Parts: sequence; structure tokens; C-alpha cells
Amino acid sequence: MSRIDTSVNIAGVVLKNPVMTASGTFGSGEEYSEFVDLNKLGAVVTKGVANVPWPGNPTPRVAETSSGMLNAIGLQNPGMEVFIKRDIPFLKKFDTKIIVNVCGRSEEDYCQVVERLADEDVDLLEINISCPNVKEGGIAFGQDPKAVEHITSELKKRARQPIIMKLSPNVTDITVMAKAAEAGGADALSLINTLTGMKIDIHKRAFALANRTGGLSGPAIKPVAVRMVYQAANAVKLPVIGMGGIATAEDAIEFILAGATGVSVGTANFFNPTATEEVVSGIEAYMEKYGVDKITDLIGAVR
Amino acid sequence: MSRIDTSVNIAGVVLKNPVMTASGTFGSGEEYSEFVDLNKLGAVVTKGVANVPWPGNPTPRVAETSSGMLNAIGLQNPGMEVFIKRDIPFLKKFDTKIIVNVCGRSEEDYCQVVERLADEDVDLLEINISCPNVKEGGIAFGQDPKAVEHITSELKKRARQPIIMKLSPNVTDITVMAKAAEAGGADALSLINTLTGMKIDIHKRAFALANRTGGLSGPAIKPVAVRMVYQAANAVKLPVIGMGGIATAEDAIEFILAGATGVSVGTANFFNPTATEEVVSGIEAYMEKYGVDKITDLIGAVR
Amino acid sequence: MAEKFREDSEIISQECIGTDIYSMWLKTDKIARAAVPGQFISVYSRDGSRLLPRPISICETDKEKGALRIVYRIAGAGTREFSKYHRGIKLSILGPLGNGFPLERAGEGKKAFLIGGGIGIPPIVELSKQIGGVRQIIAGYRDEVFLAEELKQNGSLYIATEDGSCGTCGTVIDAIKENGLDADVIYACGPTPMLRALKSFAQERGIECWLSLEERMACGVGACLGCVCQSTEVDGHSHVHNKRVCKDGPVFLSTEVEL
Amino acid sequence: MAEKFREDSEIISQECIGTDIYSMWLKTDKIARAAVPGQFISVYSRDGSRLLPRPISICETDKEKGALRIVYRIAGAGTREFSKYHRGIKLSILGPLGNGFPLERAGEGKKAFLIGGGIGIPPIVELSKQIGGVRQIIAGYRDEVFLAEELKQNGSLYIATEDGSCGTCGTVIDAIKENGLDADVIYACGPTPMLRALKSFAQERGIECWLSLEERMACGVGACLGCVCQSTEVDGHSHVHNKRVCKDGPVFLSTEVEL
Ligand SMILES: Cc1cc2nc3c(=O)[nH]c(=O)nc-3n(C[C@H](O)[C@H](O)[C@H](O)COP(=O)(O)OP(=O)(O)OC[C@H]3O[C@@H](n4cnc5c(N)ncnc54)[C@H](O)[C@@H]3O)c2cc1C
Ligand SMILES: Cc1cc2nc3c(=O)[nH]c(=O)nc-3n(C[C@H](O)[C@H](O)[C@H](O)COP(=O)(O)OP(=O)(O)OC[C@H]3O[C@@H](n4cnc5c(N)ncnc54)[C@H](O)[C@@H]3O)c2cc1C
Ligand SMILES: Cc1cc2nc3c(=O)[nH]c(=O)nc-3n(C[C@H](O)[C@H](O)[C@H](O)COP(=O)(O)O)c2cc1C
Ligand SMILES: Cc1cc2nc3c(=O)[nH]c(=O)nc-3n(C[C@H](O)[C@H](O)[C@H](O)COP(=O)(O)O)c2cc1C
Ligand code: FES
Ligand code: FES
Repeated sequence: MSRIDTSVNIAGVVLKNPVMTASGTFGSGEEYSEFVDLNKLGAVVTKGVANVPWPGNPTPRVAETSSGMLNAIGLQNPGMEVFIKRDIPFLKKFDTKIIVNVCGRSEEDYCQVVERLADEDVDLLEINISCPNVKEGGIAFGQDPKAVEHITSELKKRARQPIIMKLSPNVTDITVMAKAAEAGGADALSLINTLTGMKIDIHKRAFALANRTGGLSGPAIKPVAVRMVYQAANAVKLPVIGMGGIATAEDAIEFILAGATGVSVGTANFFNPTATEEVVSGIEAYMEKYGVDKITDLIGAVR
Repeated sequence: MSRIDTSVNIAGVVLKNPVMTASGTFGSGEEYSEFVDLNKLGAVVTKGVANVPWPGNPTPRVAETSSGMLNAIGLQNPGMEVFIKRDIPFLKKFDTKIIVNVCGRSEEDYCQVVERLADEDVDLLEINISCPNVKEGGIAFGQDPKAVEHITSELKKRARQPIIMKLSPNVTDITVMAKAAEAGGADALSLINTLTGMKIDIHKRAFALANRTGGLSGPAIKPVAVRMVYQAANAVKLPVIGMGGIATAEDAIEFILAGATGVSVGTANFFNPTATEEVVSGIEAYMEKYGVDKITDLIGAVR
Repeated sequence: MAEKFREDSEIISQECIGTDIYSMWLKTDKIARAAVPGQFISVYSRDGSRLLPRPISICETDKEKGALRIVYRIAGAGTREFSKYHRGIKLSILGPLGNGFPLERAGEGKKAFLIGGGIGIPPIVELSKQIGGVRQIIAGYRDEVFLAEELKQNGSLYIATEDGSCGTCGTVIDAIKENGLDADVIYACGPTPMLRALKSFAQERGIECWLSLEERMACGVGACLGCVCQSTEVDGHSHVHNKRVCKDGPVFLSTEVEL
Repeated sequence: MAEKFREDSEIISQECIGTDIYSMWLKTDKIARAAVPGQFISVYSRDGSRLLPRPISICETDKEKGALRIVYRIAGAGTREFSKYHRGIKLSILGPLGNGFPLERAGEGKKAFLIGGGIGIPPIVELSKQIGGVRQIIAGYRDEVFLAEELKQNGSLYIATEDGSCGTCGTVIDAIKENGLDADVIYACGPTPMLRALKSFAQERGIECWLSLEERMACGVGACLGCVCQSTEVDGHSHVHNKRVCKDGPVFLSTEVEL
């Protein structure tokens, strides 16, 4: 298999393969390191990190749907100081890239995290702009192109690592958001975050999630994700990291053919703890089978 | 079961029960009348009808996804004259309401159909504003609130039957579209139409649909649909017809509890030809079990 | 219009009859008795993540036992699922669907070609049992031959293989030519390139030709317009140049359709 | 940290032991041998439309045979699916998960209450087999009694039923009072109202009390933060007032958590 080149370059950072973990589904890697050799992954993307600890939402926080799940974790996290002290050193033990997912309730929150991480040994920052934005009345940054461009350029000024803007799919036209992030100076894009959904328990006549709405993820959303990755990759020059329902190498290759340079495995970890590693080896097998030497030849090959 | 009242009122039209067929999944009723007693349904919603025959898209037009399917039929239809001569008389043989789904490529197209149907014996018109709009450069009417309000008011002027505006879910904020339709004078809303999606065949390295993108429907999209029905029903005073993944009575009741006055069964007909009738009897059984006398007591009961 | 039935049919037997090719007998209440050659059934998945039924041709029927046979190739997740089931399991099916081959176009004193290509061969088995007149069966394979025993019993069988491992090396048309066969009517089922070739072959020779088409389906009963083929003339139902493979077909007169 | 294993385990037997209540023995390679009482397994659905594993407590283990028993109630589509499976079918499971009951808090010279309520009774079976000291088992049911034979073998069993059809009419606390029981330590698993009552009961009497909590789960291994409960103090891992039921629990000291 040594003949095959699965490496990809995202904003100057070379990953040994395009396979990463989707933020929030893999903690900071520790729990799944019992099942997966983290050295085999292109990168580990951490759970969202804020400037201070966030308690998250009340429970129930998760519910199952057809081929999908809803979550309203509410971005619970221990805050950047604990993250830097505990989680970065853990991840540094492995030969994989570290991508820190950043969340905030205001522009200042995001800026603080990005500035604090400037001197830390992490490879890339992924900015989750679907976080609830208290100041702007609950509409996420990610749904307004002006806000996307503005926050991107503010963070770009402060960041020492390349920044990946993570786009929300709950928009009319994903290309508008992609271009806004590009105009703001983003180094890469990642998409999709979850689709907003709801479930009602008809026997209890109550919302299944305490938060009422939650984010839909898993195989159910894959067709929407592939479409948006295709549209975004064709609208901007930036590398795109695709995610949304990836559970197998076949799914990952579908995203790559649509234009993704990287791929993230999210919800699939919950139903197959070794999903990430299997995606890596499955991609290699596909390349072997079809005589593809460089994975970069597959990126955006269907158009 | 006679004690139970399942009737609902949509814009002055009383349906014996809230269960209808989703446009495009049930033809004009003939094919499924071999499996289902149309007299048992609240209403039959027809396939979209245009002013002239439409050939639709090239094949493949359908593809399967996890708990869902993509379609790009392209609104093939025989045009309003054939529809009026052949399909309305067929449907008139049954004791069910007739809802005609209307499509067009331009405002004039829609107006022509609505005017032509004015003197026909149909109960309600459902306006599909997710049709591709040639004049406005391919963006559907349904994604721009000004266009929604405008076309609604133009059609309202001409329609003799109450009009249901069918909203596209491919928008940032469904309440904006719902309010625009209300401002334009809509009598009711129906949602959701399909989410735009894509599938790629990784072995053929080609799009699964000739049209590249298609509309995602089926159980996969139910959480998004329930959320949007809940949001729309709480944003406007109009009755809302909910759809998106309804396959069982439990699904239908979930939409009703979220705020839907009517419910449509779409993709489920393809995997269970008797789905519509089963939803009707299952709703009755639920009402019996929980001692609900009037279905209207359930509408929007979870908030 | 022929009646359709939805049944929970029990698997009587299943066996693997070739590489990735399976043969299954199903006990049905009404479908087997109602079916005519060339019709198909919709087979529903038992896995809730796969919604759409898979259209599979009826290969044989046993009207007495009320049983029908399907022969299918593993093409993806749905057919792979079916291949794992064994005797006793219930499969939900809908049928018989589509129009079937017009048996009355052959018969006493007429010579017919019954042509199957690859996984289009199964429906030819029942057709060859029920059709009248002179039955010349031509079966085309890539390499591995299957269902030949069944076909041999109901007519003179000519085999073509792409790799030349059996019979004529080449296509079914090569087999016809090599054996100097002729006919008054053609019935065929197989991949589109084969059907396309047969369409022009029939046109050249002026032979009436009935082709069974394949298209991706959703409803299988004519309601969704997912499975259309292009028709030469404006179609009486659609009022455009489209015919529904599931309901107006799958069998069409070759001159009716564009391929 | 205890090791976790993902296995395709074979169903050895399954029987219905009450209305909608099933008992299943699974052959495992490593999980049964590694498990301690109070731990659970994640059971994966075989239907692709249901993604998330179902957490089910380990009811008994047979370390020699490498087998484990689960006892579960049909609560929805997932457990209904499991109830349909029979001997020989493989179920994918992950375990053992969670911390389990701290056996060392009981033992020689100490009296323990082992309390189960409803579908929280199963883990009490293995606990009662392994724990030392005086075992007073109190099992609370709505009406129908199950697993009583197993429980009787490992201690003195007191039953409470809500409808009074067996034992004390009322709750497990009513049963404790009616029988004038006391203990040095409490271990309990059951519905939240029962756990809440036990927490204050234990506080009043100054008894150490270990509670096994339930929460909706996604990953089952501590990664997703889906299953948290509120902790009295800021938690060392989360740095907020949240503990993960799947990883930090499901068993907590009653004073650690808010109910
Ligand atoms: C009228 C009719 C009769 C058929 N009879 C038989 C038969 O007797 N034996 C048999 O093995 N197959 C038959 N087929 C083809 C069969 O329906 C497909 O192979 C099957 O649906 C594939 O399902 P899957 O889930 O295994 O594969 P999928 O993963 O759905 O698809 C795998 C590949 O199969 C092809 N395919 C899928 N669905 C169809 C379809 N509806 N029509 C054509 N190609 C498709 C696609 O090109 C795709 O790349 C028939 C099809 C039709 C329309
Ligand atoms: C650590 C732990 C151990 C458990 N042990 C057992 C056991 O030994 N035997 C047993 O019968 N059940 C046990 N449960 C509960 C069991 O996990 C749920 O009943 C099951 O997941 C329901 O799945 P379903 O698909 O059948 O129902 P669903 O349709 O998913 O849900 C039906 C109802 O069950 C409840 N439920 C669903 N998932 C959970 C969950 N994770 N926790 C609590 N309630 C839930 C919900 O209130 C819902 O209304 C345990 C739960 C946990 C967290
Ligand atoms: C439980 C859960 C928690 C998540 N937390 C985060 C998060 O903290 N930050 C973020 O950007 N995305 C978060 N996501 C979104 C995922 O990273 C991913 O974008 C989405 O789930 C789609 O991928 P999937 O279908 O493979 O899960 C979360 C998703 C899930 C299911
Ligand atoms: C094959 C197919 C054809 C459709 N055609 C139409 C149409 O002509 N007009 C329309 O308004 N919606 C059309 N729809 C959308 C459905 O009416 C419905 O809004 C959508 O499928 C969601 O419901 P479901 O998940 O129950 O199918 C079509 C959907 C499908 C699957
Ligand atoms: S498959 Fe629906 S019309 Fe043929
Ligand atoms: S279920 Fe994921 S952290 Fe407990």
C-alpha cells in the first residue's frame, strides 16, 4: 500500500490522510483512543472550546431519529485553560494533527480563545459559527453573510494558526456563506454542521429534548451535506472539509469526489467506535482497487 | 369509534380527517386507489399541474439514501387541460376533498392555472413555490420573502378557491417565509417540500441523478419538518399542513402536536401503499387510547 | 387492468446459483397465480434504512403451489440483504406489476426469438414455458452461464458469451447470425446496449420486437413518474414523450421507445 | 481504567419472563469476564435506521462460560427489535461500560440494602451474588413480580408492589419500614423518583448510599456529553456541575449528585 499517497494539504498543513473526527463527537480523543489508534488519523478535531467553562443544556440532550440523531449538548466544555493544560498534552502524544474547534457567545469570546491558543502547539483552528449568539439576539453568526465575513476577518487578524470556518447548513444559499468566509480571509471551510430539527414524544406529549430543538446529524443528512460541499467547493478556492453522515469509506469518497479535501466522521463514532480507522483503510482499498495513486486526483472529480 | 371527531377545517373547507396525500407521490389518486379506499382520506393532493404539459427531467430521476430518497422528476405533468378533463372527474367519484397542486415557471404560468381552475370543482389549491423560476435566474420563488408575498397576493386576487402556499425548507428562517405568505393573503400553509440534496455513485464516479441535485424526502427529513411546522405554526395564524417523512399515525400525531392542522403522507406511499389509510385508523386508535374526543384538541398541544 | 396484491410472502427456498446470483422461491397467496411472463414484483427491504422496493422480474411461477421464483444478482445493499435470507423468513412483496410480454403475438406457425442478456435472462424462463410456436432461446452472458438447464427444457437454446467460454463468442446477435436463425417476432430482456442493438436489428430485418426495459423506480405502480423512458410519440397518459416503465411497461414495442 | 470490548456476541437463549420483559443470555469473548456488578453494555441495533446503541445493565455473568445475561423491558422500537431475536443470532455489543457498584463499601460485619425498582432490578441480581456481608434485598414493582427467584437465592428478599398484589403495598421504602430493616450501606437502581426518595431517606438516617442513574445516551463511552447528570460540586473532568452517567457513573454516591 506504500505506493498510494493519501496525504492532503489543508491551508499549508499536511495531513497523512483526509480523515478526521467531527467536533463534539470524539471529545478530545481520549475516550475513543481505547478503540482507535489515533496515529492512524489525519487529524483529531476537538469538542468546541470556549474562553470559560460552559455547563451546556439540561437533559435529555440526545434523541434518535430515522438514520439520524438530534443533539442539544449546548457546547458544554471545560474552558480553554483546562483544555490547554489537559487535552493538548494528551493529543501531542500521537502522530496526528490537532484541530481545535472554537466556540463563543460573542465576538470577544472567540477572539479570546483564538488569541490564547496562538502560542499553543495546535495545527489548525476550526471556528464554529453556529453557536448561539447572545448579543445578536439568538441568530447564529453563521446565518448572516456580513457577520460571517466580519468575524472571519477579526479572527484572521488574531490567529497564529490557519483558520477553518465551519458553516451552518441552515441557510438559503451555502455559497453566499462560503464566499463571505473567503472574503473575510478564511484559510479553509468545513461543512456541514447540524440541521436544526425537533422531535416530540407523542405519548408524553413533550419535546424529546429539553432544549426543544436540536441539531440533526448522521446518515440521514448526508445528501444535504454532499450537495452543500459540492456547491461550496465549486464557489470558492479554499479547501473544504466535508462532513455529515460519513460512516464508511464509501461515504467519505462521495464527499471527496464532490470536492472535499478532508472528511470528518461524527455521529458514526457512536454506532461504530472504530469507524474512523475503517474509513482510513477503506479509502486505501478503494484507491488500490481503482488504481488511484494520489487521493488529490479524486478531489472534486465528479462535476 | 363514532364518538371521535377527526374533522379539521382548513380555510373554511372541512376535511373528514387531517390525512392527505403529498403532491407528486400519489399521482391523481388512480394508481393507489387499487390499494387504498380514497373515501377514507381527508383529501387527495394531486401531482403539480402547470398550464401546459411538462416533460420533466432526464432519468435517473430517483435515488435512495439512508431513510430517504432523492427525486428530480422535474414536475412532469400533462398540463391543466388534460388534468381537468381526466383527473378531476376521476377524483369526483370519491367522497374526499380535492386539492390541486399548482406549479409554474413564471408568475404568468401560475396565474393561468389558478384562473383556469376557478370554475372547476376543486376544493383547495396548493401552490408549489419551489418550482425553478426561469425568469428570476433559477432561484425558486420560495426562497425570497418579497417574491413569496408578491406571488401570493397575485394568486389570491385570481383564485376562487382558498390557496395554500407550499413552502420550501431550503431557507434560513422559515418563519420569514410563513409571514410573507400570510402578508400576501394566503389561506393556509403547507410544509415542507423537499430538502435539496445530492448523491454520487463512487463506482461510476457520476451523479446518481441526471439532474445532479434532487429533493430529499422520507423519514430522514422528519425532524427538520417537525421543527419547521412548529416554528411556522407559532409564527402565523394560518392553518398549517405538515409533511416530511410521515409514514405512520405516530408520525402524523407528532406533526399535529407540533401545530399542524393537516398532515400529508408522501414518500411512505412508495414503501407502504396502504400508508394513508393506516395513518387514518392509527390516529383514531391513538385518540381512543388517550380519550381525545376532538382532534383539534391535539393541534399545537406541545409548546 | 390486472389486479395487484401486497403480500407477506414466505421464502420457500433460496440458493446461490452463480457468482453473486441467487434464486429464491416465494410462497404467495395470489401473486403467482395472477402473474403473466414479463411481469415483475417489488420486493421490500426489512431494514428500515432502505425505503424503496427493489423491482425484480418473475422468473417462474408454479400456479398450483402458488409459488413464484426470482433470480437476482447482488448489485448493492438491497439485493445483498435479500441474499442473506433463508427459508421461513417473510418478505413483503407487491405484484404482479407491469404489463408482461404479449404472448398472443407469437403462437402456432410463428417463429419467435426469446432473448435474455445477463440478469435479464430470468423472465425469459417463464416466457419460454408459456409461449406458443417455435421457441428459439438466445441467452447472452459475460462469462458465467446460469439458468441454462431451465431454458433448454422449453426450446432450442443458443448461448453467447462475451469471453467465448461457452457458445458463440460475442453478443446474442452474433449468436443469431452464427446459427443463421430467423424469426417473426422478438421478445427480449437485458442491458440497454443489447436492447438498443436488437431494436435496430429488428428494424433492419422488419421483425416485430418487444423489449423489456429497466429504469430506477420508486413507487413501482405508476404514481411517481420516477421510471420513465422516452417514447417516440406523445404518450396518451403523460401527454409528453414519456412512458412509465413500471406501469406502461416494462415491455414495449421497440418502435414505441427511444433507447 | 477498565478495558472495553466490542464484540459480535451470539445469543445463547432468549425468553419472555413477564409482560414485555425479556431475558437474554449472550456468549461473549471477554466482556462477561471483565464485568463487575452495576456495569452495563451498549447493544447495537441490526436495523440501519436505528443508529444509537441501547444501554442495558448486566444482570448476571457466568465467568466460566464467558456468558452474560441481560433482562430488559420493551420500551420502544429498539428493545422491541431485540425481543424478536432468537438463539444463534449475533448481536453487536460494547462493554463492560461504566463504573459499577463499589463492592468494597460492604462486606464482613456490614449490613447492606440492595434495592431495585422495576427495570432497575436486573443489575441487583449480580450485585447480590458478589457482595459480602448481610444482604437485604428490596425489590419494588408496579404489579408483576420478576427475577424474584434469582434474588431469593442470594439474600433475604423483601418485595413491595404498588398495587399490593405481593409483599408490602407501596414503595421499597415502605417495605424497609414495614419490616423494620436497617443497613450500613445502600446500593440501588431504579426510576428517578425512587432514587430521589432513597437519597433523602439515606441522608436522614445517615446511611452511605450508592445510586445507579439512567440518562439518554449516544456514545456510551464518555465522548459526547449527551448523558450528564448534575453534580453537587464542580466535576473534575467537566469543570462544570455535570458528570457523565455513562463513564463517571452510572453509579454515584447519593451526595455527589442532584436528582
Ligand atoms: C422491471 C425490472 C425488473 C428487474 N428484474 C431483475 C431481476 O430479475 N434480477 C435482478 O437481479 N435484477 C433485476 N432488476 C434490477 C434490480 O432492480 C436492481 O439490481 C436492484 O434494484 C438493485 O438494488 P440494490 O439495493 O441491490 O442496489 P443499489 O445500491 O440500489 O444499486 C446498485 C446498482 O444497481 C443499479 N440499479 C439499482 N436499481 C435499479 C433499477 N431499478 N433498475 C435498474 N438498475 C438499477 C444501479 O445502476 C446501481 O448502480 C430489475 C429492474 C427492473 C426495473
Ligand atoms: C445505564 C443504563 C442501564 C439500563 N439498563 C436497562 C436494563 O437493564 N433493562 C432495561 O429494560 N432497560 C435498561 N435501560 C433503559 C434502556 O436503555 C431503554 O429502555 C432503551 O434504550 C429504550 O430503547 P428503545 O429503542 O426500546 O426505546 P425508545 O423508543 O428509544 O424510547 C422509549 C422510551 O424509553 C426511554 N429511554 C430511551 N432510552 C433511554 C435511556 N438511555 N435511558 C433511559 N430511558 C430511556 C425514553 O423515556 C423513551 O420514552 C438502561 C438505561 C441506562 C442508561
Ligand atoms: C453530540 C454532538 C456534538 C457536537 N458538538 C459540536 C461542537 O462542539 N462544535 C461543532 O462545531 N460541531 C459539533 N457537532 C457537529 C459535528 O461536528 C458535525 O458537524 C455534524 O454532526 C455532522 O456530521 P455527522 O453527521 O457525521 O455527525 C456536534 C455533533 C454531535 C452529534
Ligand atoms: C417523487 C416526488 C415527487 C414530488 N412532486 C411534487 C410536486 O409535484 N409538487 C410539490 O409541491 N411537491 C412535490 N413533492 C414533494 C412532496 O409533496 C413532499 O412535500 C415531500 O416529499 C416531503 O414529504 P415526504 O417526506 O412525506 O415525501 C414530490 C416528492 C416526491 C418524493
Ligand atoms: S416507479 Fe413510480 S411511476 Fe414508475
Ligand atoms: S453517552 Fe456520550 S458521554 Fe455519555
